[in-house]
Amino acid sequence: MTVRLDPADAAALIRARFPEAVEAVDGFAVRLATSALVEVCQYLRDEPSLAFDYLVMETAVDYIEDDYLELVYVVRSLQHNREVVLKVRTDGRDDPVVPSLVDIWQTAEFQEREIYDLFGVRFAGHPDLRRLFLWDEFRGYPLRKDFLPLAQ
Amino acid sequence: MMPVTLNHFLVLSAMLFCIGLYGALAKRNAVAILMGIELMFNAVNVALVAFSRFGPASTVAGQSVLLTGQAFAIFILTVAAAEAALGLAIIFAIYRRRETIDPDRLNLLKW
Amino acid sequence: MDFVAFYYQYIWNLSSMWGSVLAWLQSQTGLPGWAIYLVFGFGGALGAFLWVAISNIILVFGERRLLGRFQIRFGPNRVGPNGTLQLIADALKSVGKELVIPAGADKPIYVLGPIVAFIPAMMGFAVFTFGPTMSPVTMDIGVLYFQAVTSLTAFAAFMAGWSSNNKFALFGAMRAVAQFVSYEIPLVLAVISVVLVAGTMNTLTIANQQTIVYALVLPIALFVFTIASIAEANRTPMDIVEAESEIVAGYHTEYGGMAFIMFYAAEYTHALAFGAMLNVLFLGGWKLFWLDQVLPPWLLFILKSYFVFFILIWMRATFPRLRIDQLMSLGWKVLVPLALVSLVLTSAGMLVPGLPLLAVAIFQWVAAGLIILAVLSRLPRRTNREEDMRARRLAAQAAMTARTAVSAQS
Amino acid sequence: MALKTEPFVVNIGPQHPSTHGVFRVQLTVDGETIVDLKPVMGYLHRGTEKLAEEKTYTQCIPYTDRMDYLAAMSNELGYVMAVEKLAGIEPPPRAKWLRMIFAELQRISSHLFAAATFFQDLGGWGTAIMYMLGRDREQILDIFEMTCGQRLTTNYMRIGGVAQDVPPEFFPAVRRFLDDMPSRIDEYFDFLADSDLLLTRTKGVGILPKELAISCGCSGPMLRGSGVPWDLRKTNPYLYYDEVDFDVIVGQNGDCYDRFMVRFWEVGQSLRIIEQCLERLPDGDVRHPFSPDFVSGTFRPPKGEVYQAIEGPKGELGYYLVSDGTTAPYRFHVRAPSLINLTPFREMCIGWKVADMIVILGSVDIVVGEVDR
Amino acid sequence: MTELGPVIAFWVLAVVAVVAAVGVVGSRNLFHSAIFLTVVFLAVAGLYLVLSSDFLFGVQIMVYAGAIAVLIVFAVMLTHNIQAGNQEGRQWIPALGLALSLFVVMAVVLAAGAFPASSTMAALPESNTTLIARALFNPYVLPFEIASVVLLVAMIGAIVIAREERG
Repeated sequence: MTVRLDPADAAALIRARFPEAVEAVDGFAVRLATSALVEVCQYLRDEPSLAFDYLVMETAVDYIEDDYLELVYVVRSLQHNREVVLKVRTDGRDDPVVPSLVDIWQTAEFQEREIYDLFGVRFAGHPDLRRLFLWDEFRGYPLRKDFLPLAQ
Repeated sequence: MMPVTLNHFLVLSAMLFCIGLYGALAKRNAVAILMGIELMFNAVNVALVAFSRFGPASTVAGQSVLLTGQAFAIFILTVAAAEAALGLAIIFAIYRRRETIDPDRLNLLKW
Repeated sequence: MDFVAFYYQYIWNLSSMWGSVLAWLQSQTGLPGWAIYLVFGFGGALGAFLWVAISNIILVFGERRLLGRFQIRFGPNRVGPNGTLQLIADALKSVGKELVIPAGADKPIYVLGPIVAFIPAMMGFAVFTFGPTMSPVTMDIGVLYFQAVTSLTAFAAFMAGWSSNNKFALFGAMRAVAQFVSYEIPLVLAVISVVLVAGTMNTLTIANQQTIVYALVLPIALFVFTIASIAEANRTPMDIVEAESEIVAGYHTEYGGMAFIMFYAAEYTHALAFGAMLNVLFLGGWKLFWLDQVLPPWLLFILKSYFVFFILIWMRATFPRLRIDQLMSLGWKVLVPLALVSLVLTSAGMLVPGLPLLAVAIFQWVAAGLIILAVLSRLPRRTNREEDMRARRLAAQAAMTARTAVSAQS
Repeated sequence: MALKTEPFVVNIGPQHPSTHGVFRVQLTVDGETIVDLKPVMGYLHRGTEKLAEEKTYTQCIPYTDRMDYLAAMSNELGYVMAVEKLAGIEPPPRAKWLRMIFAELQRISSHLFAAATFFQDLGGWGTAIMYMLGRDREQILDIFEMTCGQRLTTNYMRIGGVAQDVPPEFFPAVRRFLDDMPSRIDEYFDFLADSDLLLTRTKGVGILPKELAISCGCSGPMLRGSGVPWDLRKTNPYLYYDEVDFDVIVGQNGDCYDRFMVRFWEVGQSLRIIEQCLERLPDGDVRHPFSPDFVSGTFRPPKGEVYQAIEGPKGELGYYLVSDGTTAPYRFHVRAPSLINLTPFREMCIGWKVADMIVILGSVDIVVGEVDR
Repeated sequence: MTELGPVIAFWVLAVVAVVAAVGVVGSRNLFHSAIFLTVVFLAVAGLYLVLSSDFLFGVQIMVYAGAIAVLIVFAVMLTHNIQAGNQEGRQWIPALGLALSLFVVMAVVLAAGAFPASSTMAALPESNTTLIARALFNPYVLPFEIASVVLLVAMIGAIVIAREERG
């Protein structure tokens, strides 16, 4: 049975190593500082007692009211059968940049391209950041809440 | 009707040979040069077969030498096949190394 | 009854009928000899062509129906009685289609492609033996001629492939060149065994000489010839030249309408030609037990050739396709050595004084048995379904238990 | 051909016999050998995630059908489970057992179809196998049809249960299917898995190492084929999977053959599960008493977010839902196994021939409707 | 050779051969050149048939048209992207001069009657194929064996040269 690592416990684990990394914790996820994302993920993957070797899913949510995009990472350890959800908030909604996780989990490659395609989040360090589904000339990011299909 | 004689075949052979010679000498592409050489081989074969068919029948040591020309044509054909295979292999090898098969630019041995 | 017997003798031997017609024609019209010769030649060619055309219709339809049967479905059965008019409907539809020449195509070569495809396959029919004395052309080099002209099909493939300005077509063309040239070697080597035993390259003599069919004398050569001719005729499982799951349709991807029909017909003609050649070389042409005393030989020849074609259809309905490098290594590493073995054994058998045919047969069968034994002993043990499944399950369970232990600790 | 020639780029697709839909692969080949490869997708992108934001929770169910249209039941199951988790609804036991039956039937149908097209990709066009496997799949589709009136896009699962109880003829039909299948599996094993040509074409081809599979987030038969015994039904049981007895199938080498065999044997395991489900199927209601089904316009799950994954036929099918307390999901995201399983596609193909690329793609078993959504 | 059929056949084939040969050297497109070359091979095969040398006819089609021409076309395909054209090199004028003068010399020699202008073909005592076999395996058996060895060596050499280096 996959144990959902309680976000509070996860936050404590991360804080023990990176005191500044955790921004907030709620019942669902641990919110990290954007700057700390890569090293925390690296730590989560490489630390043998954690061994979060499997990135289940990566996606984004557009919180237009509060003027930020939130990236959601569901991370799992196949070895210990544990799961934790990480979140990162972007700085505003105009041209947001988030570090890419491709070097840590290769599965991020397509999913980050998808997020770039549909939300317009740029991933720093992504090897091949192009639109995944839509054609290159497409303007706008359809999954943002302020996207109007006919106004593109 | 004008009969076709040995000379007709020989003139045809000469024409093919000279066209082939021109191709072999003038072309800038190794494959084209090979084609010219094949033309020359064919010309020679035509001449040989014509000789063998129009020549006088005779026997040497009890064996008919009537088809000596054709036997030679077969040898030439064999050699031509070998030459084509080797030549193309060399062309491939050069192309792989040098990305060109222009003999004018294959002057590695010159200095 | 005399009347019936008189006509039956003509039906029995079509060439004598044709000869009588010509003689009658000459006596009636007084045409010069060369004109009669022309009529003779064109008439023979027309006859062969008619046979090919009718055979194509029968074979294509038969293949579609048979494949349907093999695939637990019906096949074409709507147009006409039992679907027999389906092909005519298809042909009419294809004729009505526009011939599109792709932009950037090498036009003259593109147009020539389908024509060149058809000619060599058709030319091979000149040397078939429809009866003890019935052969469109009797040539001393019959077998060599057949191999030579059918080897020209490679040209059609790469003319079409190159000129289409399409990458799939180019793939098909390259594969065609590699495959056709490679498989020519085992094919010819296998034929040489037959030529050695028969002592001639004349197809008529070869067929006539087979008091015992050479299939029984030369099993290895038969095997090699069958496989290689499937590859030469470009039929599944060796149709990598036009493998539809990989390169769409290979060299004729860009052809539609009538041009495509030409390629299609050429493919069937080619396959039929190889089937008929296999019949001539290994199955004795028109010979079939006592039946050749009752039925006209040409009918038996045609039926036997269709039977060989049926085996090709059967193979198609059974095997998936090989990959190009596997196909190449099959040709060079298996078929060529086998053909050489057959050749050496045949020549050795021919050296035995007295009974050379029996000697050849004994040598060949012993060798074939040894080869089969060797292959069987080298084959990896086939997977047993219970074992395979148990292994997979046990591996999973072991790993799963290990994980539970780990997570219990942590 | 071992000749170094000009590498050139070939487009396999978007319209190609073997790309399983409108999927395009940009191949850079040297002769026949693949040097580089770029999957290009989006030709079937319908913006399901955006559409769902405009629909009520119940209206979203048919949209999930149309993603992996070969496994509609599994898609619905994942979605309704996510909504139930969000709203804290517990469906009645009979509904849960029925859901398991249908999910497993759907898995069998999907795997059979995968095997059929896989053999087709190998060039077995003339062979009967597609039609044989199609015959079995047809039985399953008939069962779906008698249950919910639809064969492919079933729209059967509901939030808090299933649409309606199964009809009386359902049980004999499933019984017949369960009785027929084992002997057929044996037959297919001899015909497919033990065929020498299939072994030559697939053994050792397109090897996906364990580490790469994990790093690439592969799931389902892809991951298990590489030797990782990860099956959400075992490791993270939902419904009653922890109460039924079945085995996880894994491969040893991670080649195309192993992926194929994992699917092949999983059919048998699914039959086992269905058997047990039929035995234990209780009587009772098939809907949650407060099922929001017919009042779909007013169903408002509480604010919050949820990630719920099930083991679909293609792999881990996850739904990430964000609710803002209105009738429509604020964010609707699908973790599509087909898309994510394509991540290592490039690494698997490089160095192999064009023909192998087709086989590898067939062994990944994508459905473009799910890749593009 | 005085009968109508063979004479017509000779002239048709000769014209085809020469025109196609000119096409080989004259065509701008290397692929067309290769196709023209095949036509030359086929026409020459036809000429062999006119000379009633059936065996050579078969061998010519099989070896030249079926193998050598195919190899050449294959080479053209594989090396296409670099050398699309079929241009003349720098020395085309001297080459033309040399070829022309050689032809003139040969024509003069022929016109001077170096060979008897015989129009009768020798009668064959038995079939052409049998005769060739006798010629190859009796007086010319040594050259025949040497030719076989040459072929073998060429095959091995070609494989070695064209093989891709590993590692």
